[in-house]
Amino acid sequence: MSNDDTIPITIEFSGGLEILFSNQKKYNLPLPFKDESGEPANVAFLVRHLCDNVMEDPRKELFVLDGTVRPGILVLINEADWELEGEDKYEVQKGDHIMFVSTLHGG
Amino acid sequence: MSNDDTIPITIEFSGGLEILFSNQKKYNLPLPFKDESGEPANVAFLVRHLCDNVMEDPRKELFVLDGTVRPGILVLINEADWELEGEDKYEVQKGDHIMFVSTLHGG
Amino acid sequence: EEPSRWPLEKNEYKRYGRQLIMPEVGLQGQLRLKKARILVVGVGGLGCPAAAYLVGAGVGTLGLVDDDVVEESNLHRQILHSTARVGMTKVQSAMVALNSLNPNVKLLPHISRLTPDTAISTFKDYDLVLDCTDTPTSRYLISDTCVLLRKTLVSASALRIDGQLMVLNNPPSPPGDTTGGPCYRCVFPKPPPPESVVSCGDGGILGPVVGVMGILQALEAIKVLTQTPAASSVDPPSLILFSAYSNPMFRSVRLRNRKAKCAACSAHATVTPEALESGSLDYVQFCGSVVSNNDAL
Amino acid sequence: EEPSRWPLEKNEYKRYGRQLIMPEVGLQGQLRLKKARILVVGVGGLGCPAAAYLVGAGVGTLGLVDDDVVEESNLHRQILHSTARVGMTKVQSAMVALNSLNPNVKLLPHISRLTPDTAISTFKDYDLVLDCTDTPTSRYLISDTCVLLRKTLVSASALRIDGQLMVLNNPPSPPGDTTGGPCYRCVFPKPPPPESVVSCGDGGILGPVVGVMGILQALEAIKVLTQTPAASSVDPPSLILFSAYSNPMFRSVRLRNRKAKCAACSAHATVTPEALESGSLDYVQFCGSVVSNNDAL
Ligand SMILES: [Zn+2]
Ligand SMILES: [Zn+2]
Repeated sequence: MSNDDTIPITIEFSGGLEILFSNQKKYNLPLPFKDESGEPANVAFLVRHLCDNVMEDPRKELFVLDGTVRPGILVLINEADWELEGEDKYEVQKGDHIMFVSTLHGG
Repeated sequence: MSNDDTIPITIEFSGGLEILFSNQKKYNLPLPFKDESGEPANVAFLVRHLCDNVMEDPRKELFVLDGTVRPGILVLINEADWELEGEDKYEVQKGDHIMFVSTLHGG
Repeated sequence: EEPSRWPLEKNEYKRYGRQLIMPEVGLQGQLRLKKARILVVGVGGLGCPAAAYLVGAGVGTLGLVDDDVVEESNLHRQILHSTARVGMTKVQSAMVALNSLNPNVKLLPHISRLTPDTAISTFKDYDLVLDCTDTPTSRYLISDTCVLLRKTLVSASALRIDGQLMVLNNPPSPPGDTTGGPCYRCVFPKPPPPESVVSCGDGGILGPVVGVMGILQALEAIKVLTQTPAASSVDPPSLILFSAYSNPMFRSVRLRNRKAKCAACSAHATVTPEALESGSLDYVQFCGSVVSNNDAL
Repeated sequence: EEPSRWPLEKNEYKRYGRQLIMPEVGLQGQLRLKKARILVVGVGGLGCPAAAYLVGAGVGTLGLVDDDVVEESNLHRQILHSTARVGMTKVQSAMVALNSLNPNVKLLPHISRLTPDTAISTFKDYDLVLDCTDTPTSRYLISDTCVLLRKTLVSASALRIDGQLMVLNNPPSPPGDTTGGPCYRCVFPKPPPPESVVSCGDGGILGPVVGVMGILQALEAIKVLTQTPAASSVDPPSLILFSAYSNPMFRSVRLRNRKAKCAACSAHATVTPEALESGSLDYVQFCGSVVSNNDAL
């Protein structure tokens, strides 16, 4: 795939989620700019892409459940709750910083 | 002065310096894009501009000394020490975030 | 009794002088602190520093809820306890330390585990609540109770090298009023799968990580309590993320507002005082059977 | 004496279990902490929480430097002290509290004001120093001494609602070696004019603000002490700014490296052990006569 077909974005994991992603907290990722059906890449596609191509841990259910990010994971798009940005329908833009944060319960 | 002649920047004061600037921590400032002699506006000019046009407190010596920011004030250009950016010769760019931080000594 | 000419006692001017002279607190702020009744739920790694700084600042009344006893493995981070008090209840141990720091604060012990049928009666006489507990079950129960009783909630959590902090239900408008701040269920409508929940006993915790989060809870509580009622412009809801080995260590992110379909704080709320007290809300079942290891951070 | 099969005592595995199981600490990190000798200069608003969490974490030896006595106006933020210990020296008062938290830590009292002729002999047997003091004079003296003795320095300060934190001289390379981290003089070559220096006595201080900064000092110290010598990639120098009523509350900014003309850490350094001990470096004159109000935060 040529570079022209991808969007450069930064992905970050926090709250222990990095354990599922080879203990690497930050990824500079080239995301294909169209999803499987030729639509512009959105966060739903990003989540599938991470699950299929980046995540090596077999426990996929600790990241994705029922086709979306599992309960207890907050998705932050450029330092804002994804609910403010359209949730998984948000279309990924060049340079976006998208963060997946696992809720902590210890105290 | 028309808007075309100014650069929009954000100025922030911290560590108590805001007391010298009407207790306002953050200013969205249109800075003239040329200094008094027609050179591109740099941080040295910005400091003079703040001193002459924004600062109402008469104690100028608590902000400026010997033509530059007084000892004990750190200048941060887009979250980096101004020493990394050329100090007062740094030419101000559109959208820059420039912060003046007074060192604290309490403990 | 005749009202005193001086609103504070002479020794209080001395003790709180360094905050009294600040415009953010001032005499009015100090009087608001003195009148305030704060409840700290969980006297572990978060609750210890949170309680210490609230008691230091001179809140009028501080309630402490916990049914655990002090263990040696707590002491690297639960700084109100001591080696000699291992085996004592955490509430009693904390009261010894807090009372010696500031005898002017009235301390109220609640040596029991918070349950749906005791939550309302435990919370109702307090003005503001700090969630310093360590399981999803308690976090949903505490948030629901705060929504029902219209109390602002300062919620924090920590694990390993990470911490999180939110001020919830701020302002604490009645359920259905969209001007209120989001509640815990707005942010996390569904609990995490039990197998994804790691306790500090299993995952570990660095003392200063949970310490920072606890002190920040005290700070947020003091900010809420001392604000002038006129200055009603509440900060937009946000979440502070802390990660001790990241750069930057702290991030602040914007949170959603109240959720239109929230089970607790929306016009369609199914969480009611009756549902809570009748036991029809089964938090343990809702969250799956995460078994607490009895070791609040 | 035969080396033990177990590098830690049985009760230490229990006490430090929650940090031992973390990869960031582990057994090797705990042993490094146990071997470490840390000096806390100033047992006030920063030094109290910093010392509490270092002692909790199990550093081997902790030295405390301060010549002040506990006053009632300290207690809203200096949480190791107590009402009953008002009038006792801060060092002795802190030792009571720290010893009851963790009797395994060796505490060394230095009940005196740090001066140029005592600084080197006071610092030389420690591995790392925390600057928890409250005047420009002491900050320059502490930094210079750390550069001369090649100790990393964790420096914090606080006033009103603001705080600042830097890890200086990290790594602590010899003066002239540009791979070393910047020192206090690199960042602030000239002291501020005395009239611009505000003490916490005059300006006020919110307890949790200085508390957060002190705990972060303990955290940074633990990070430096537990790192594996192999992982020599030290974080680039940075300054953490905290402001309790700003959004975001925390900012992290990149700092300069060692300054080519620094009076302390460059190849042209004029700060030498001889200059320090002979009294030719007059810190009070250098900083102007700021009179300490004897009330470290
Ligand atoms: Zn809600
Ligand atoms: Zn230097």
